[in-house]
Amino acid sequence: MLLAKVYVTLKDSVVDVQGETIKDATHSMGYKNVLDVRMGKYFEIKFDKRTDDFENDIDSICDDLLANPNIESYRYEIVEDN
Amino acid sequence: MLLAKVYVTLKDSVVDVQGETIKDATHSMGYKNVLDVRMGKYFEIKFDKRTDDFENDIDSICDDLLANPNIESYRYEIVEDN
Amino acid sequence: MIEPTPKQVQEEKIYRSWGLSDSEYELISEKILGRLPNYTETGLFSVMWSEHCSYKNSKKVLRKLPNDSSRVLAGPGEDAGIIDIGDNQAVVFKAESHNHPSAVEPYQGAATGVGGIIRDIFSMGATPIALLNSLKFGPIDNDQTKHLVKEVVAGIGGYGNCIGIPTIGGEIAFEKCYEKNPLVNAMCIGLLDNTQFKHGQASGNDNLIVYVGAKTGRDGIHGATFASDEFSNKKKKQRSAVQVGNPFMEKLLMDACVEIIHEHSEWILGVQDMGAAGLVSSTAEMASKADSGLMLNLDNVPQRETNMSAYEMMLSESQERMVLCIKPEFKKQVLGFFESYNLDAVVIGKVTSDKQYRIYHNDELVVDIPVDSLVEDVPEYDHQGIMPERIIESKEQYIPEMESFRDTWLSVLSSPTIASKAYLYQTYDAQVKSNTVVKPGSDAGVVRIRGTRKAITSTNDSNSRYVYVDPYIGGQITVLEAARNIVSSGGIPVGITDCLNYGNPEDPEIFWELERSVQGIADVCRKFDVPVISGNVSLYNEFNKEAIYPSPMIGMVGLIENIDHITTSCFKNSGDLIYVLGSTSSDFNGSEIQNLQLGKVEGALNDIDLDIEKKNQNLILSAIKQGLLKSCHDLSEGGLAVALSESAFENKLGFNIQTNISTVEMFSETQSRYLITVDSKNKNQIESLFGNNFECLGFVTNDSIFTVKARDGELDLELNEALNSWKEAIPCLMK
Amino acid sequence: MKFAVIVFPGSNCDMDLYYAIKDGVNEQVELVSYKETSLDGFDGILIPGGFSYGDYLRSGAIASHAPIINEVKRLAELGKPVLGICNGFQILTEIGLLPGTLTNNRQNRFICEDVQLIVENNQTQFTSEYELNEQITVPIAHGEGRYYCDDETLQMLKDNHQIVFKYTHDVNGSIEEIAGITNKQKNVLGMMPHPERAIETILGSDDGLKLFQSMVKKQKDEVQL
Ligand SMILES: Nc1ncnc2c1ncn2[C@@H]1O[C@H](COP(=O)(O)OP(=O)(O)O)[C@@H](O)[C@H]1O
Ligand SMILES: [Mg+2]
Repeated sequence: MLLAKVYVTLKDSVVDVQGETIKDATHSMGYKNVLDVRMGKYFEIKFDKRTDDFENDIDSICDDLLANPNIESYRYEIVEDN
Repeated sequence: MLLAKVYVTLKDSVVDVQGETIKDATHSMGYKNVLDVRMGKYFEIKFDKRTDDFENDIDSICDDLLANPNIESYRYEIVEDN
Repeated sequence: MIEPTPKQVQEEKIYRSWGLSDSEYELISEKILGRLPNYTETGLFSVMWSEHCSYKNSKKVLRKLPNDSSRVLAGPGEDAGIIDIGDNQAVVFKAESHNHPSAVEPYQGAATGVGGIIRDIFSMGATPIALLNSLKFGPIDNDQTKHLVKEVVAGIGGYGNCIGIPTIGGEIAFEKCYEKNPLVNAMCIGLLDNTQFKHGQASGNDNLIVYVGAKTGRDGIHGATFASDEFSNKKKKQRSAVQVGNPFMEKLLMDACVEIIHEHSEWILGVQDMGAAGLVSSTAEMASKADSGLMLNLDNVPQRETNMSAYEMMLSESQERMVLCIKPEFKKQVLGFFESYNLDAVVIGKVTSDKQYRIYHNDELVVDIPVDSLVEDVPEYDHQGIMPERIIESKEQYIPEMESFRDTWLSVLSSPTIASKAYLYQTYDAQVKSNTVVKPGSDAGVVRIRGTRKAITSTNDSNSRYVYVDPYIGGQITVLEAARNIVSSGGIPVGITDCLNYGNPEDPEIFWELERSVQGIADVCRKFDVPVISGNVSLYNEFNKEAIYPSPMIGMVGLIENIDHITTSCFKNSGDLIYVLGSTSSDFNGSEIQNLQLGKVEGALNDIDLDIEKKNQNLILSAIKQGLLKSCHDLSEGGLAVALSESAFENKLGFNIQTNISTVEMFSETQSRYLITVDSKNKNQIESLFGNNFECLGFVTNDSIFTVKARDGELDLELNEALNSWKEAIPCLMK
Repeated sequence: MKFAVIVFPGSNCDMDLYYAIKDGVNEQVELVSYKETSLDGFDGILIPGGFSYGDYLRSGAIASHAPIINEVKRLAELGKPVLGICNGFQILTEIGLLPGTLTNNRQNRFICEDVQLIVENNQTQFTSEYELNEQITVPIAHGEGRYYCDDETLQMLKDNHQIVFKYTHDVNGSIEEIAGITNKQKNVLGMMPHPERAIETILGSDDGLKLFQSMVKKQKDEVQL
């Protein structure tokens, strides 16, 4: 079995409305040294086995499903998982 | 500056509605070798500087804010970021 | 990046890629400024002179529309129009299109469309009370369209639900021509509790300009600055100019603006939202309206990104931002007020008396032009229309083929245009604020006005098929259909906002469609004394030179004088008599059944007798006021067959009718008709009121069966089977 | 009886609740800002629906750190009635006054519709005016209303009769169709459906009225004792 760990983050130029609100919350909780919070998504995808076009497949899943290419970018790691 | 990368994931015992929806979508896209998808959150938090109780602070931010201990667990890494 | 010099802007014709023509550029440099505009100035002209901001291609056509009535307190020109509803109360409403942003990024495009139209309403000091929307997509037969539908609907709900304004109505249609160019029109209605409203004006020397709300980023700037890398590698690009909505911040902004205008009106002179072309459009318009000049210092503008140029800051379309003009002596109070809402508020400039528009950035004067040159000096274009070849002027009607009455009935019900849209609109909160009396699903949504006996009813309507086959009559029908929906729910039409969605107006055939359909709209508005008090034009809706159907959308608002008059379309009790008011003839051109059978619509439409239309509207309203109607439903797409079915579904009641109408005519779309039910004890009363222009069809039953005896055929249909066809069609397609 | 409606940034059903009390049961009611630190003088606390802090991060998560929360907890411990509706319910679980969590609807989208509820327990101060097993019509409007808890918690909810409202069918994927629960002491109620939107027949239903009447009755009875 294979495990893909996918990280989807907003592009830097896109306003992160959730991150900003969370940052404000950390300040009101007293953590004044928080400078910035960015919030993204994290996926763990288990695959049965490596296919011929494996990385290509993951790219398509990310492009078409997990990330919104208009505003997000993604990266991933693949680990063996047995 | 310091960067904390925080990963919040659903506990294994909790059904992941969004993960399941995505899994179904990967199947209908033809990726039949996807066995499971779990969706979590990923945060990048920038801190001004290391405080006395730094790890403790991050733990509290995670426990009290970023993760819901009823259903989620978290882990993090800290990297220097200059 | 080093900015091109004025000379370079001229020589390399940089202005062209921003949409300015050579002659417009010459007009600016030679006649208006007497010098070459610099890069930033050229940018300001290019957005302010765009169709979106200036209406340079449509102004002449828009003048056809009447914008006055005894109820109008403010017409086009303000952020939104205002209609007096008595008792020192008024409603403010406007619709806005967000077609292109939604095509590029459906969720955020739709969400920010809703956010933008809400700002237009509360910037007048009105409390938003309802949202509506009109959506058009291609047929749901491919993943891309499914994705578009899902994301647009989610974006609309995501914004409206979060900010807490009920979505009370709308429409969704599917047509091939919208496949690559979906239409997303959103409308907001607000209530002004005191007819004293705030103009969007910046007047009085030395008064201050205050910026409130979200920080400015490079959002929505589609200029030449990074256009090249934008379209090179679409998926992997690291920059994005997509605007992202923040309904949470807008809620704070809304509450704060409404409160400051109401409670501290003495502090402020004007309020304006930053919409398209952000800072430049809002401030230039405020100054121009007040015959003032303006000085802005961009170094004070809250910025989200580093190293932004003056051009970028002035043109940014970052969301959730407002501009106020305030009296200097209240500066502390105003800034403190917004701080209590956790909103950024800073002074970014002041009003001057010399009618110049001056911008400083990094201590340099980067813009110095007459305010009016941006707003008033835009050339107006007069296009000549040519009738498109496809328009068949023959009024000969298409006659449907019908093998099985029953199968036709069911397939019309499951056609996406007709089928229930509940699966989609159920994701909108229709009830928040606890004033919604009629939710989506009837003819028009209704919200009551708390503390009074009054209610407001509203609908969004457009039938672009009719406009496509016959722009003039199609335009008329769009208004009439909206009016029938309002009347059916118990309201008197009091005003209209519109979104005029068309293709490229420089194409003479498209211009003809625009001109003729607006003429049709205007003629009906005059006849019925319903003014158009606000609106929006969206042109260039094309993909690969294929234009959309001409698609004027009418957002109509009606006043219900007494909540007892509120009427819905569903049958109420078995035994009630069913009538159709108005006579039925063969009207199949442009109809649902023509489209279903031919795969296209064609042929001219029959003329509409506006006197009969008016008379029938009055009859319905008078019957409602006398308490005679148990239900009322206007007849539109799919004709009597569809109206009967829809009225039966909600309470799962059947009907048993016998009629002189033929089986095909059950699907005819003759105008000016209503389906009503009446308690049998009121038979004589309703018949004497209606005179001779009605047919008593039969009665409502509780046996869940549709029984129809038409002139040339019969039908016995289980309600549940019909209901399934109608209700499951859209969810099934979306799977 | 004097009620407080707590207003968080982003609350949007605060006025609905306000009118439900003022016009529905003719009692005193005040809006109280999340910034306040005292609820002295109030006999009942109402946490309204909406999207506190935009529901960003997780619904109810950020609101649970507001200054007023300690005071809400204190009053709950004193036995004062606390009612959280929709986002209010989510906040009550986030601050630990109620067990379990509200997660994404099974359908993974927002749903606004009228639903049927069964009154599972009419022996609480929120439901005494209802019949046991009475079926009532109340609207829902939520995207994250699927109630989840672990087996142990579920057993505890059942053993203590803490499940107060259930849906008549599977509306959003909630465990055992749970729509509303109380704490062990039964003075804190959280529910996803909106009783405050169902207090006038013109709006579709007045089945929610009895909930507020129950609260008022309990308090009047106590005052008499
Ligand atoms: N996008 C939408 N948002 C909200 N309500 C909608 C939407 N689309 C359709 N509806 C509702 O569905 C019902 C039927 O719509 P439609 O068939 O267009 O009505 P009509 O033909 O009477 O104009 C109306 O109550 C309308 O408000
Ligand atoms: Mg209608």
